[in-house]
Amino acid sequence: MRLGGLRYLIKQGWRNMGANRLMTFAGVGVLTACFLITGIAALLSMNVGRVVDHLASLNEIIITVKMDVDDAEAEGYGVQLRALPNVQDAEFISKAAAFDEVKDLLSDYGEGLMDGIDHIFPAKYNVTVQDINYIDETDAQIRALDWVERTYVSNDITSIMLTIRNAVTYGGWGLVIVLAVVSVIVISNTIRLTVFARRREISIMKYVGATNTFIRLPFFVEGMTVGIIAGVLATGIICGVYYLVYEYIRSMYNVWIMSLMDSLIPLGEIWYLVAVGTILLGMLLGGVGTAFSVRKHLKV
Amino acid sequence: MRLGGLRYLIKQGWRNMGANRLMTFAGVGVLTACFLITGIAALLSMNVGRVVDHLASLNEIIITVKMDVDDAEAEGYGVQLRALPNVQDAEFISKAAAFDEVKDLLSDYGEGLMDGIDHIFPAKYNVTVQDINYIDETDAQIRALDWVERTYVSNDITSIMLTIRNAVTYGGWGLVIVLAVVSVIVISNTIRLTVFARRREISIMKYVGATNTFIRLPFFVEGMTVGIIAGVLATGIICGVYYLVYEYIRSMYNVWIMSLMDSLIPLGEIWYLVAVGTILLGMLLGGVGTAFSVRKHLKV
Amino acid sequence: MAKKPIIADSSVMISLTKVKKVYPGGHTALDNVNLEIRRGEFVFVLGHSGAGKSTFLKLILREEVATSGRVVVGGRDLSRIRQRDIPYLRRGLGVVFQDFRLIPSMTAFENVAFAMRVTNIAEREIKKRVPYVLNLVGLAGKARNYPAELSGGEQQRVALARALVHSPPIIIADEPTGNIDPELSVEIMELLKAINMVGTTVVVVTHEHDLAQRFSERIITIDHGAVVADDQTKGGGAF
Amino acid sequence: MAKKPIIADSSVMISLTKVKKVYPGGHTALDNVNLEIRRGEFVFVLGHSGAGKSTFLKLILREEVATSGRVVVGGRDLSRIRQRDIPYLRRGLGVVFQDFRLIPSMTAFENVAFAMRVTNIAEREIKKRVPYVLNLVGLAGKARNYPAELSGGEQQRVALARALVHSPPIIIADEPTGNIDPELSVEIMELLKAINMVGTTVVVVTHEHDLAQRFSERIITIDHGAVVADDQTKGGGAF
Ligand SMILES: Nc1ncnc2c1ncn2[C@@H]1O[C@H](COP(=O)(O)OP(=O)(O)OP(=O)(O)O)[C@@H](O)[C@H]1O
Ligand SMILES: Nc1ncnc2c1ncn2[C@@H]1O[C@H](COP(=O)(O)OP(=O)(O)OP(=O)(O)O)[C@@H](O)[C@H]1O
Ligand SMILES: [Mg+2]
Ligand SMILES: [Mg+2]
Repeated sequence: MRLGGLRYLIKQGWRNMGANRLMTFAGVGVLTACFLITGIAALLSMNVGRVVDHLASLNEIIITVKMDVDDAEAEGYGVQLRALPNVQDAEFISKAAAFDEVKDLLSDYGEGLMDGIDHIFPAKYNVTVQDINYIDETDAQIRALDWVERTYVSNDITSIMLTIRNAVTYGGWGLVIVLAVVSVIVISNTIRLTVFARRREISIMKYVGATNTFIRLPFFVEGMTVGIIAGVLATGIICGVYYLVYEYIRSMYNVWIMSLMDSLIPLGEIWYLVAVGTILLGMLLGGVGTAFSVRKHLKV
Repeated sequence: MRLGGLRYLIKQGWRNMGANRLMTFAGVGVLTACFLITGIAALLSMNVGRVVDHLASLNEIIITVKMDVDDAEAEGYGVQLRALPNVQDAEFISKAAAFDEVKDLLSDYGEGLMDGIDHIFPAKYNVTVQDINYIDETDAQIRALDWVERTYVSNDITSIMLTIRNAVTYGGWGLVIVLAVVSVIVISNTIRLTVFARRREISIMKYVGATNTFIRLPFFVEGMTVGIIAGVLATGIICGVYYLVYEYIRSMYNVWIMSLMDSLIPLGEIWYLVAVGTILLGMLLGGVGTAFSVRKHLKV
Repeated sequence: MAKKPIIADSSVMISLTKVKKVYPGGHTALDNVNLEIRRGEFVFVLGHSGAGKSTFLKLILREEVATSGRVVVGGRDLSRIRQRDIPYLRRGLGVVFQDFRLIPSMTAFENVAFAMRVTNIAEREIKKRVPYVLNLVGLAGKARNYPAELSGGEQQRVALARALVHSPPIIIADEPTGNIDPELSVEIMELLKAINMVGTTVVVVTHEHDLAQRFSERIITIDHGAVVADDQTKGGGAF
Repeated sequence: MAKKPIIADSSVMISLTKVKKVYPGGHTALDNVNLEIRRGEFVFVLGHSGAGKSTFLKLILREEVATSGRVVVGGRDLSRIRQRDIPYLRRGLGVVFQDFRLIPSMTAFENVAFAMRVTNIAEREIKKRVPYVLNLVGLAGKARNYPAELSGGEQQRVALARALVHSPPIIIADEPTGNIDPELSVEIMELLKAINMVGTTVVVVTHEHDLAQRFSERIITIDHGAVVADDQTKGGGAF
């Protein structure tokens, strides 16, 4: 095909968008809406996943060191713990510190309660793990160490966290997939309708001797342009809303929130993912989808 | 209008659905998809809201009774507590029970630790509130009672719960509203496209002397039928998915889950809400929406 | 509910006074047209392609609105008619459109029946009348075909059947024989003539001089948007 | 890339052998049609409404496929032609459709230009040729109007201009004067005759006997799907 011909077909695609304003508007609207829904669901899911991961990582294995091991020796064993595969960090708590902990805990019950019993408290380690799914295995490895008296894993919290994490991972991404599928159905229905409304025009072109490629190219250009516009719009709206929500949460000034902020994903890290994702998908769905649904009207 | 004429117009609406199968399919598909998205978001939001409410309601005010009040007298004061406006329940813990609690707590640290100090533990009340938003007011009222030594409210947990609850309430329902608006846009775009594809037909009817009502009624019937079908489909899918998820969660047999189950809304309580909501909305959107968008093609 | 058609039983059925029609874009299709068509007349409108013949019919139908001047149909001033009265005006006018305007999703039968349905006639009546009219125009065997399955002439005859079906006081036909062979054309014109004999006003646009000469009592010639000739009592010799 | 039109320069341009066409639904539109049209002929096809004239043209265009028998156009057997070669076949055929088939979203100019664009002709060439052809059919002033803004006859002439624009070896016209007044019809037929003189094969479907008698060297008459007459060397007296 000559270059001039190609230029004509591309221009034709754009001219059609103006001539079929209702369809252009409908196409952009539907695509943008679907991108919004799916994009927001994905971002939500990613963030909740990160927050839950963060909370889960706070879950600890508490180790009591045998009474006959002195603080200096016990602190040295930290190297062994940190060398274990799934261990994130191991915080040492000396005998004296452990005593203070309990004393604090019981301070409500009156002064003098704990006098003279400081020698009975063992040293401890608070161990955080990398992957909470393998906390039981890590626990077993720690218990095998000869200087360890016993270990505690809060099973309730572990299972809560695991349940929430799994719910978020499967549920959240499941929702994203369902929304994506629904979006594709809605989008392809819309495209088929817009092409359907112009089926006569398509068939006339065939009768005048136009090849399938010649007819399809302007539709392809048109669909791709609609897709790009929708992608840009969706990126703008998603990023705008995300930024506002992010800033709102940050403005709430709350200890708990502050610790959450670290797990929330800042806009700077994801805006280009959103942009590339929606715009590429827009081009693909719009361009290929349209060119494809023209096909069934070409058989004349 | 004669009854026969009305019957004809209704039949005509149904016949059109067959003749315009692509549009019927597109309409049902888009409506169903939108109902699914919005319905699932609403149910999710309702359930998370209920769960968080439930968890929040577990948040307690712990009261230490003055040491000089004996157990019998202290237990009697429960009536005062339960009479307070925001108090849900007040659980009495006698001096002996309070001692046992602490003993349990410290059992790791070796036997005999607590011997001879049972007299130093005061009796306690665990008070749960109806509305966590007013927990501070309730705390103040309790502290004003003369037999109360002091009270503890876990501020961290309270604020976490309040934050989550607000996030779920505003965020969740905000999402539902956004999805609903998006759905209405997508639906009305689709309807406008299906009507647009038949604009010539509509204008020809006008040239033959058909009144606006006469032209619109079959479209109205068609739109309403599409809406009802979409409503029924969406209800079926939503309820089916909901039932499966509900049963799956129940099958997980976990203490924590079991306590959650009480706050999850069983299918029996909501299926008719879903059904009435989607089907009514379907009739409204489909019927009125279609009849309305026919209007702009009637001005000939 | 069943409103009467708006066409009053006046002696002047169609009257145009100083009518001018300028299309958006600036083309003047009709200019200073003055015309009266009386009840029971059989009028031919002749003119070159683009002379303004269809525009004249579109004004009568209120498909287009005159830029200036008065168009009165059946005693009704169309510049003053309310939007919701237009359907009732059109029910009094049986029209064959130059581009047929058949509803593609309806069979020939349904296309004709539809014109009766809008006037709220009983189904029993429709079931009798439509096949009769289709038979009149020679389409008895094509009742169940869709427009896309009909030849050009057959589509034109469906349009004619639709115009005749509810026996309107005025029949307007834009090139009703444009796609039909001469023998059939004569038959169709004789049919219109017979309908005219029982009191119906008939206006036919055509470019077939021969037909016009043979059947008409009055030939109006339009050229470049103006009435250049209006010959009464010409022809009519066929009867 | 620019493939040559498929029409070979054979001496027999169109040949039908024992062609039968039965439409879905059972109507037999053509039955046992045998016909040969040679290069440079000017052929009229006459017949009653519904006789099968348009069906005959649709078979040549491969818009419809013969139920049985052989249709050969420019040396190509249309029952064997590949789907993707059909556009190249159609580029060799300039067609005026009975229902015009103008693209409603394009102006008159664009509708005509489109037929050149599909054959990949340079824009400069198009800018020269299209106004020339529009002028030939008397539409110089209507280039920028959309089909909905044209009269019936004007639409028909746009369709004719489109068929003529890329000087195809075969021109096929279905009722090209159905919406045009007699004077203009004669002009149009003279135009076609002139084009025929320089070697183009022309097939015209019409129901206007007079025109056929005046311009044709050969009149094929179809009745009820069969060729009932094929009169060579008749007429042609106009030149
Ligand atoms: N797609 C179709 N399906 C069924 N029947 C059809 C179809 N197309 C045409 N026919 C029938 O085939 C017959 C021949 O049609 P055709 O269009 O060839 O007639 P024609 O000779 O061109 O008539 P006219 O002069 O009225 O245009 C007609 O009776 C018509 O009803
Ligand atoms: N909607 C429109 N916008 C602009 N110009 C128009 C419109 N409709 C018609 N015209 C122009 O007005 C003139 C008269 O058109 P009209 O349809 O009345 O002609 P006509 O006499 O019916 O011709 P024909 O015999 O070819 O049908 C034509 O030149 C046409 O191009
Ligand atoms: Mg006209
Ligand atoms: Mg034909």
